[in-house]
Amino acid sequence: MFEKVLIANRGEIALRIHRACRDMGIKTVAVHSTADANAMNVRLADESVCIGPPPPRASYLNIPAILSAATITGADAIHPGIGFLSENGDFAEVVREHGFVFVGPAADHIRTMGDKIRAKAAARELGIPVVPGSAGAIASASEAADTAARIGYPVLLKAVAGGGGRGMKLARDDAQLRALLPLAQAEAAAAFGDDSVYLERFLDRPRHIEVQLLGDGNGAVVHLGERDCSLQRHHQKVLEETPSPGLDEDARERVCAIAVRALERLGYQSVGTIEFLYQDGEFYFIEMNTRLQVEHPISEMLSGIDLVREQLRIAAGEALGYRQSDIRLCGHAIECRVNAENPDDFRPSPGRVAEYLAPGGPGIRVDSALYQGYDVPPYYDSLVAKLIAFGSDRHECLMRLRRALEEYVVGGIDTTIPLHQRLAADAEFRSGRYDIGWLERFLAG
Amino acid sequence: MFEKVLIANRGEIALRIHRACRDMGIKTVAVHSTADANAMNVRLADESVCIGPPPPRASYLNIPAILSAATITGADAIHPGIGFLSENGDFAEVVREHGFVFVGPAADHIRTMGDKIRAKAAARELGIPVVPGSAGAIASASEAADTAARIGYPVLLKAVAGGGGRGMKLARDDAQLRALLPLAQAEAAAAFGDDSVYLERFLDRPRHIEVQLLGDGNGAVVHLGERDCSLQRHHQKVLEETPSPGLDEDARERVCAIAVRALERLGYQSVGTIEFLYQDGEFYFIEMNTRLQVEHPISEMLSGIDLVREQLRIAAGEALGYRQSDIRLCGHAIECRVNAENPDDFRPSPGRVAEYLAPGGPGIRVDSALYQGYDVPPYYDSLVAKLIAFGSDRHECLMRLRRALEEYVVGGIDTTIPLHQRLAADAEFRSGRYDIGWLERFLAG
Amino acid sequence: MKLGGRHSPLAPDPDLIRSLAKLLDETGLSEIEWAVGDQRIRVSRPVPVAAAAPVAPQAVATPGEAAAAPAGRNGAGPAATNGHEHPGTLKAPLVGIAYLAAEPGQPPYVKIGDTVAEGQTLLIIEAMKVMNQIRAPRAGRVSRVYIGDATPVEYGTALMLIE
Amino acid sequence: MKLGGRHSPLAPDPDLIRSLAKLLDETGLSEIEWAVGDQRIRVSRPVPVAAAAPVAPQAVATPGEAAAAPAGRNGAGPAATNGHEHPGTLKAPLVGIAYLAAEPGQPPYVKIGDTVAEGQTLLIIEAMKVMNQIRAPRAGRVSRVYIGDATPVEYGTALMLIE
Repeated sequence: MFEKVLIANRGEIALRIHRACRDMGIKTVAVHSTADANAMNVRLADESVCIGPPPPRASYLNIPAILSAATITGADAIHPGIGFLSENGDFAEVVREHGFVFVGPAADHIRTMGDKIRAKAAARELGIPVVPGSAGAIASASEAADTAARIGYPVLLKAVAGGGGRGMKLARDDAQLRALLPLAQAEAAAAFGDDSVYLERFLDRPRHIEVQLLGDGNGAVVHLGERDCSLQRHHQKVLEETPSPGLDEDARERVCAIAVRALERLGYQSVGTIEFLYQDGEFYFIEMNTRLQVEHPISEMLSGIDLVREQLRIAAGEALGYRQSDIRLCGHAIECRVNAENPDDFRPSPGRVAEYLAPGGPGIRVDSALYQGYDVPPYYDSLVAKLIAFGSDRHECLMRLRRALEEYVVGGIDTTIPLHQRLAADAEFRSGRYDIGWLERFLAG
Repeated sequence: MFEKVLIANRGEIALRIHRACRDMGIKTVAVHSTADANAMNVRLADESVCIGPPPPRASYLNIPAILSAATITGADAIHPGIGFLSENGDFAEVVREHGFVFVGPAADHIRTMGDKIRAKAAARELGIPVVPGSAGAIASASEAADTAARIGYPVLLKAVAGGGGRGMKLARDDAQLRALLPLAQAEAAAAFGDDSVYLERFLDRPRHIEVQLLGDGNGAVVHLGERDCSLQRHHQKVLEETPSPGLDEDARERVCAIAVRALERLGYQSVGTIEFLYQDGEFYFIEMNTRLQVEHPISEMLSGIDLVREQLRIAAGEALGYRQSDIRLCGHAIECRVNAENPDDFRPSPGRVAEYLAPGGPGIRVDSALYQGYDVPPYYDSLVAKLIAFGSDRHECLMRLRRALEEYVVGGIDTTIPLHQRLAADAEFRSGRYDIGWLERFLAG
Repeated sequence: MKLGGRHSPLAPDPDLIRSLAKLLDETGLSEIEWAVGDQRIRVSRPVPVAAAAPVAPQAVATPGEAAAAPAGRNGAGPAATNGHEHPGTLKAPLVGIAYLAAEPGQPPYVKIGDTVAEGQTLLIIEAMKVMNQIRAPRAGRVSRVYIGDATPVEYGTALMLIE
Repeated sequence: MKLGGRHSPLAPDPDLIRSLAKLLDETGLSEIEWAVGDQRIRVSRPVPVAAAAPVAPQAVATPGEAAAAPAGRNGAGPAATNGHEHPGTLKAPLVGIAYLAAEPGQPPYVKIGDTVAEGQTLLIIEAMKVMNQIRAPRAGRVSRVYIGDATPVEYGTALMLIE
């Protein structure tokens, strides 16, 4: 096992990785920008190196500085955390070229899954269902109608060359489709200089379901069940839970089996997640994350498996050492992402934490780098704490969550704790009947 | 279930009970002395009533004030917590006479187990082994020698009329016994005016093993395994763990079965603990605690059962609703009692908490009413926090414990965190080979 | 005492209180109230009616209720809770329901402006079905009655001001 | 930068540092050191050699290292870490190993007392096998060398003082 791991990240995830290292008796090196000199992970690390000024490009994305820090501290391995360089295949490669272990999968796997088009093609090859659509550009209205009849309405017309909603049209039947096709083509031409459009089934109320996976690169792949991350605002996850209240046992087994089989075929070596949209009993590939995820703790709560430790063990070349049948997922867990933001208008709220008191007691875990007197810097993303509640069932979990949210004190800055308090008290959320549009409707209502 | 529970206690245990109530949707009433007006449980409670000045006799032991507080707030039930009135049978009775539910067992059970002599007699009747000894006073040297031969050396000569070590003599063989008997009789006569002495087997290196029990008063009794509380200083528990590293599966099943059978015969209705000395494969009754115990969280970690909730449910007349075979104890848990004391000489250290940062992350639970800026009052016992670590095995638990102790910051007052850090790093403690004398030898060494 | 409803988990800042207390001294005001967002703080100090001009500190022992005084550096006395610090403040010596009259419909034992003799019954606190007569610790004039009839009181609740 | 060994989880108290800094101003001292138990704090401020008497604040831009200055209210600049605040302080612009000489055994590029021209090489920082020449941002005299030869440096480490 490694003697010393450099953690190339900041905030709560840097602290999370530090904790996993210390739990394994591994020394840690914190690298940090000047803005994070007083961060908790820096204070707790065995060694620390300031690698640049606050802008991420000059520090947390500064590959030469990170490699130099690893050199002068004599680290064995570099853990990229989440965000920043964690999905940069070139970084993985250069880390390895410099003789360090990169705590993550093969660079090629990172690159493939980081490219939307290659990832979708790879998913198809790996037997993962994707959203049905036309094979390529639609040549005529009758071809569009035939394709739509095959994949089923409603369908979405999308520009081949573009993204971001330009040239995108929703058709609910044949008549609408025929009327909208020329409009979509004209918009696509205007926006991207190419009038090619293609067709895709439109999912109007899907859930976001993802499967947590571990592979050791020697054929062993297991899953830790699914997570439901449907509560999103502007495509950002806000609250996650496992198991999903929207899946039955059959659907759960089906999606986990699909995901495990795909990683077996890929020979994947690290932790990873495959994300799906789920509607009407069917799963459709969104993307694969070739790294740890923010919401990983809820899977840890159910499985008792420390995912960061497993990631380090796998990176050190160890075999998983257990099979799917050895893993017992029990109970229910929910994570609230606490952001330093105004809970009503979501304006970021950096500044000094005047009061800090984390909740405790049974079934409550807090992953946060906050402390009283800490200055939340304005340069980075606003996630400052993850409150994780565990219970033997969803009801117990929700009750503990609500109680912990009552206890949680973060003074001096705005946080999204009040939003989570509203969610935890909401009857519809508590019923578990929500899709990826639900939270935005809840906030608008 | 109750609408509103009055918590007749203070500190971390009052907060613990508050949390269980809130997790069940029950409103809480905090009663407090003037010294505890800013305590966390008072701040978090739905309602609070100041019941008197700091001395416990005038506040936390002030039965009329507590009952008046229950009356003016309209509480349904009173939870006595740990210490104070929790083992006062008269309090249990008067609470019930005033129409409130007492969250605890029958007053008679409290009274019986609170009286050392009656408790030992009750234990015998309930089939619990007690330390073997003479039936009563020893009449002659030959009777002493016969008895000692029967129960086995070493034996302890003890004054029938007294306690506190006066007239107590340890004999390792027949010759010593015959020589010491007249000395013991003379000392007993001098100290207590009665020269009667009796014989008891002496245990020179026992472990303290206790079994956590729940009974619903309708025949259902289950155990949550044993706890090893051998790490003691001046008969005060310092660190507890479960399962005991000193028991094999056979011994564990044996002692749990003895304890369950005893409570079944007693018709016991609440949570409770039977404490044993364990040496050379045999268990001997020490006492029964007819209340929650400080170290209850480690049993919660292994079982996933919230003991305070069960206590409330049973008090409300509910049946257990599960059997022993439904309970699955897995993993390993250790609790460190963090006292506001100098870690070297154990002088109490009340005062203002200048810095406070509790550890977090996987497998760590903190039960504490501390916060930055809180004044630890000098009037009460010095327990200010319980750090509980859980792991899938003892090694993982110990690693997490050590890491969490590294993270834990309590500034402004002395605490016993440094002692726990020393313990967590000690090879002999980590080996699990310790008895109730071990910690004092460790501290002396 | 807080009764009913949910709470704010934020503790008052003792330094803020101290500085507001100093401002009270300095300005001769009897009360400062300040609110930001959903937080609010108020400090007040009763100004003796007979002495509106600044007076030298009076060395008056708190009458008959020494136990209620903040005890030691950690004692957060009930006075801190309700802001009544005057030495003539009569505080509840026990928890219960305070009644200002002997029976419903009867006139109160005393009213504002009454002169009372030492030992005179001022009100009753019912605790555990027992009616406890609360007597004047010394002679004086009733200048404030802080509670209504049939009010639940906790230990240390300010009841009346006797000057 | 901390290298090796275990740490204390206690962060320095910024208010303490500020008040000690004020005391430095007030008293004209150049250094205060204070220890209690196993905690120790030291603050120092270089007193310009040519101006021992109090001088008006100088409006000198930090030369060639604007990025190293504390950025915004949350920016804990490296200067805060090592206490070297003089505007003539040359700070490491990258992480690596600092060498004072071109090769082992060679004389150093500069030594204390040397006068240097703008753009003159002062030392080398090796990062990723590349030798980066660190040049004088302006002409002046080398009055301090803060690091030894072959020292690991982090971003913002004070290297030399050029006056």
